Amino acid sequence: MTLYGMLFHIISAVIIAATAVAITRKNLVHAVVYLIVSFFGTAMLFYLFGAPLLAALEVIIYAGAIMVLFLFVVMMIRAESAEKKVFVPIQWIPAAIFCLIYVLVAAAMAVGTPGMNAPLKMLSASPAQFAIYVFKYQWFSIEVVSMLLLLAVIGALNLGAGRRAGRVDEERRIEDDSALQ
Amino acid sequence: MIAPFSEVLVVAGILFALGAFCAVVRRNLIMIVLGIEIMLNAASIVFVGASLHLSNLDGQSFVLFILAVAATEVSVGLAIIVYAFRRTGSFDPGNFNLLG
Amino acid sequence: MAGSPAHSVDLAALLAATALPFFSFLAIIVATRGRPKVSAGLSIGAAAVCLGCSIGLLAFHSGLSAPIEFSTSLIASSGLNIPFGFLVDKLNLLMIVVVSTICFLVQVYSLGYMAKDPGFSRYYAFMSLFTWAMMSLALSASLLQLYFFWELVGLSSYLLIGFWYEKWSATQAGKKAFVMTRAGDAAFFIGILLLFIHTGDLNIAHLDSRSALAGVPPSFITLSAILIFGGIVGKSAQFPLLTWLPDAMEGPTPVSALLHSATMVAAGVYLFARLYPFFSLSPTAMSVFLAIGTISMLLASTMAMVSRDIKKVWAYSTISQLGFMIMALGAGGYFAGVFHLTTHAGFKALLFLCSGVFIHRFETNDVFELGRLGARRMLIPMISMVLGAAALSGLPPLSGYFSKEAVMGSLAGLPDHVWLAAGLCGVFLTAYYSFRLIFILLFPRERVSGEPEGAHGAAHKAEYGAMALPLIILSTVTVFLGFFETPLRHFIGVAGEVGQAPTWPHTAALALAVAGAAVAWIEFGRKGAAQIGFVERIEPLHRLFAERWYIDHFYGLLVNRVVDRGIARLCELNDRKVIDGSIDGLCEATVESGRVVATLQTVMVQYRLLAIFAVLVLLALYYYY
Amino acid sequence: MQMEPASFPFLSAILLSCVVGMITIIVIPEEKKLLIKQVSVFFSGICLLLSVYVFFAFNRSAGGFQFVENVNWIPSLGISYFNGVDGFSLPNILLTGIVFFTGVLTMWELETRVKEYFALYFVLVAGVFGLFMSLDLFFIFVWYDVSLFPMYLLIAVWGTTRKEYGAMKLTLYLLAGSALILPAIIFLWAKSGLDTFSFVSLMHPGLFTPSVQKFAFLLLFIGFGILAAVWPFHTWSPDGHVAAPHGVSMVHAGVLMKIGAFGVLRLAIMLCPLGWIYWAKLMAVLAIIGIIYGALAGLRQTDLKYVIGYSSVSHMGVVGLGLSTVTVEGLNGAVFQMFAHGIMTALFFSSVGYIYDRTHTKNIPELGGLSRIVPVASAFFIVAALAGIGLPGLANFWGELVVFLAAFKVYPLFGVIAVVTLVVTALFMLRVVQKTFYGPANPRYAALRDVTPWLGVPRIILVAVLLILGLYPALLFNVIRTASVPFMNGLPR
Repeated sequence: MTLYGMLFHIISAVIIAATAVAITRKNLVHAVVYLIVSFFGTAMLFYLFGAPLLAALEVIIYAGAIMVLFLFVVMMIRAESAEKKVFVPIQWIPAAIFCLIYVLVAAAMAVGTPGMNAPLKMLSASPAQFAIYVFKYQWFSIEVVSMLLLLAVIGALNLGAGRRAGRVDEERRIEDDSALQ
Repeated sequence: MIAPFSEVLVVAGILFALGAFCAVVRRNLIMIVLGIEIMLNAASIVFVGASLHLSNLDGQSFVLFILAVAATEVSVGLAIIVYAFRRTGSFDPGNFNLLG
Repeated sequence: MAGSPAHSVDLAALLAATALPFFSFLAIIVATRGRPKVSAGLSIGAAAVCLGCSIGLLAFHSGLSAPIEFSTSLIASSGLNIPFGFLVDKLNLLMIVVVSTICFLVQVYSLGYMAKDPGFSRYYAFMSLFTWAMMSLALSASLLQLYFFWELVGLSSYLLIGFWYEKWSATQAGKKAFVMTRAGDAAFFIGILLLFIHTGDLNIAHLDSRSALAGVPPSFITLSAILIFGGIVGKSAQFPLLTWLPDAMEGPTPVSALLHSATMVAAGVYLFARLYPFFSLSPTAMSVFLAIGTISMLLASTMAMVSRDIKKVWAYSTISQLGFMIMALGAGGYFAGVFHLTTHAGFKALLFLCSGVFIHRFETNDVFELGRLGARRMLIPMISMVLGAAALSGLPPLSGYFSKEAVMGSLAGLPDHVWLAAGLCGVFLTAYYSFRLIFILLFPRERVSGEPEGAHGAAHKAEYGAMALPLIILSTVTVFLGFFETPLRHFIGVAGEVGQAPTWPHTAALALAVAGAAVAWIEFGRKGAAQIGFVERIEPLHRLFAERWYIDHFYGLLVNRVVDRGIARLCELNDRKVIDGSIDGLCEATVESGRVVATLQTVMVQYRLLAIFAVLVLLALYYYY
Repeated sequence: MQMEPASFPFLSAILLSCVVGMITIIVIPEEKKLLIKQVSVFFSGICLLLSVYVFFAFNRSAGGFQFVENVNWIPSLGISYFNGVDGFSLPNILLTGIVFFTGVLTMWELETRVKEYFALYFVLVAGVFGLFMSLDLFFIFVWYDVSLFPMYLLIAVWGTTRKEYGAMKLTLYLLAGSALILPAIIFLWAKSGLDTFSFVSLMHPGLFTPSVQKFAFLLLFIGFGILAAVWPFHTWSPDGHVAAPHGVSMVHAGVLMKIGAFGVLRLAIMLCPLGWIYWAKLMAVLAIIGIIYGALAGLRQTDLKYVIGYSSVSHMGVVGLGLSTVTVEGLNGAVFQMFAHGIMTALFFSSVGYIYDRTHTKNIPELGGLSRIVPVASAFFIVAALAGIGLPGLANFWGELVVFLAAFKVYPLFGVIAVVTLVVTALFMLRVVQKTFYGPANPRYAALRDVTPWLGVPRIILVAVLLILGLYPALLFNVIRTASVPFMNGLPR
């Protein structure tokens, strides 16, 4: 096993462990923080796989922006102890069974497929190369994604605009409806 | 020489399963979104690994899009959660079973 | 048998006699409902034409040797070829004269009786309908045609019984009459159809000449004869379908006189006589008829003995006299039956019309009440009534005496003397109940009250006149008809049938009739009599007779409990619960299953996620293997 | 089979006058109710006149299909616009014409949504006419559905008692029927191998094997039998009758149920004669159960329209019995009975309609004594009841007579049962008449006015038809015979 190989296994273990801890936390702030660890690990994995730009973006966007957004939301609306019970048996037991099957099947398929077991070579795509590739071959998708982001901004703004005078009645009506449920 | 691609797939598979488990099991809207993020992340790992495996930059460009979509999804999703919380005071997805 | 060549004069007369009343019916219904006088004029005019034609035909064909037949084929269907037309022979010449005479007289009488009724026009319309149907029935050439008019006669009976439709009991009686005769008619209809299927010919002349019956097994003839007799049982109110006739007295009295004593109920007997050669092919059937006639005769006589309702007494007596006729025919006395039919039509119509005068005058049906109110002061009806009752009892020299002697003669010809004994018993009972009624009317126990006769206004007098005239005519007929026995016998042309029978039954019948009258005198007539009959002293017997042997109870039970609340309810429940229930259940199940599937879409989001994930996993698993 | 092309398309003219009438009604503004009614009467009058003309112009000695019009429509599938009448369909076309006209007149006093009512009514009748005259299986199916859908709206919008339930039940039942008919038609089309939907081409004996005929017959019999209220599938009919407005009840009971019987005759029996012979016993059993059952269930009803509805079940059982005998008389009697029953029920519902419009109730205990107040209106109902009893002198007698005669030949026991049921029928009809019209007058209705001559016109027409056919049945039998005799002679035995 090479150094890089060892590095891969260590990082993978860290990611999985951090994720596993994160999804079992009752406290949402803890969960988010553990997840940041997991995402840092992922960024390292990306670097290892020769994608330095993506590693940087992972740290900036995922571990930075998105997770911070989560933290903001969690802290802003004090949703730390929303759940009475973290795991409800009727939900987690079947979910666990299916997840286990999934992992086993995925592992079996991955290992069983020929050509998968050759170790990966070290290669790297510099940010410049990557950028040239993207804007040469994927420019249209980039435009589409930019539109998506724009729409997301509008949607989020619209949702976050909060209560206005004209909406009160409608909201009250919906509340009443949900109270009936 | 790093690890074989199959191991990358297994790691990503475990991560994906954890994300799915989180999304299905935790009775908290924020955790559901978090679970989705974990799943997206697992998918990104596979893409980058495959890009290396096949020496093709398409995989990496997909990760770029995944990042964008994840960002979008989180921003809108969290906005909805906040909105829903204001309306009902709850994060329990069991309270949001009224279709339409 | 080929009929005599048709004469156009005959045909015209026959058409006039049958079609005119129908047109008068239509005209009254459509046009002249608002003008009672015109309606009555139309109807009576039609009846008069009928009478004229009938008498003309009778006179013209008094020496008729073979039946005359006019028929056209009314093709009902390709395989069904039924002649419709007229068959004229001696029997129905006599019958149409009887029918049209009584029709005419009763319609004249009704001018008085119905004068103040709001439904005057309607009454005459129905009367015309009846005249049409009855005349056509009597002249029918085929059995199916006869059935056709048979039912129409039943319809007019229904309409006329329920004439005062605001009276619930009248409508009830009309319905009962229709349904009960219908029950008999169902058998009749089945009999006709059976006969048609096996012989392919419903021509009455062919049936009577037995030419159509070659090769038909005797058991089959017996079966169809008995089935056809079912119609007679219904129409002539014989046992076991006899209870509708007394109820039918709810109708106006002239209707009772015309339909329910003289003509319509006699149609059953007429049919018997009409198909007499056919019926007599089957001795078994004949003995069944004899038995039914006897049973009806005795049952009805006992019922008449206890009734206080003047019309019901005569109704029971009608049943019993019809029983006599059927007995006579069943015993082989063709002429006796027909002759008794003729005389009975006269004197029974007379009795009803007399009762009608009383009822019109005093507005009650109760015999004792009528006597108390002074019925005996009305001379013409009272005398006529006594004459009629005497004729009914079979006292000489009235018409009833002769016909009853003829009946006894034919009964005496039977090897078994049980029938004769029953007949004699009936003679005694008849005399008893007739004179019981007469004596009650004549010698009321309480003081006679009410104003004397002649104290009513001019209008009343005109009405009375219209009513009295038919009474006088019928009384005359009753007195003299008996003396025409021999010419009639020759006319009907059944020779060599009587004569050898011993004379003692005649004497016995006369003696018993006198005895019956005497018993009635002792119990009701003589001074100081308690006016309580010997039957009324025995309470259970009295109740049995008054309740008509509980026959009505049986039918009530059958219809209400078994049919209405039993089978019909089951059917309805099956409809509502089983068929509709299962269909509705199917619909509910469809909607319910939709709801079940819909819950998959409406529960918590995580279950849906789990479902998606599970399906994907299972797909992967499937793909892997 | 003889075919005589039409010199002038009279049959299409009938259909066309329905369509033109409908379009004219749609064009007229909503407020002009009287004008709409007049236009309806005018166009339905044209239909009536044309159908009467066709009825009398039909060549009785030639027989076969006459007034034939044949236009290729979709040649690749063998679908053509193919019309023609024979002795079986001609009485039904006349019946439809009469009921249509009288039905329009019966609804003369309608005030709500007049325009929509009459427009839908015309669509309904166009479907019925089309079905009776079409000789193309595809078109028969199309017309069937055309006549079905307006029914739902007409009942659900203008109906009375439990109208949504009745309308839904009727529609579902009839759709279930059409779900059986369509596969059967396609099955026959495929099995024939002729690539044509033309009835005349498919009617050749020996075209279908016995097993094909047995199967297709069963499908068609049940499919159309639902519409003819064959016994276990009859419950839609009383509910539907009760719920529908009177004019629609008239068409519904008078004509629509005849479509069922006619469909059984035209498609099931004429296309699959071997299947007919094979299943005849089943038909007879169902029919006889229907006869008894309808009469008995009718005994228990307290709603005037329910009574009539159940009597219809019973009378349609007579039609079924006639069809099941596999004899010429059976067919003759069945078609005659279809006609007579159509006229009779139309008269029934027309009379009930008048009473209901005035008293606003159909509940028998609440009525009573109407004869005193509205003698003429009562008389119409009583005549219909008498016809229902099978009284001689009215048309129904002949239908029943001929059917029973045929039944006696083939199934003596059933014949006896059917005749005995006449007594029960008499009982329940007279009971209804007594409770509704006789007895002391109900003071609540003392102010009612009797039928005016104008409003009486439809009923008078119906009574007159009943009487004419009652006194001269050959008028109709001569027509029916032209179809039944050749058909039975050509029957493979």
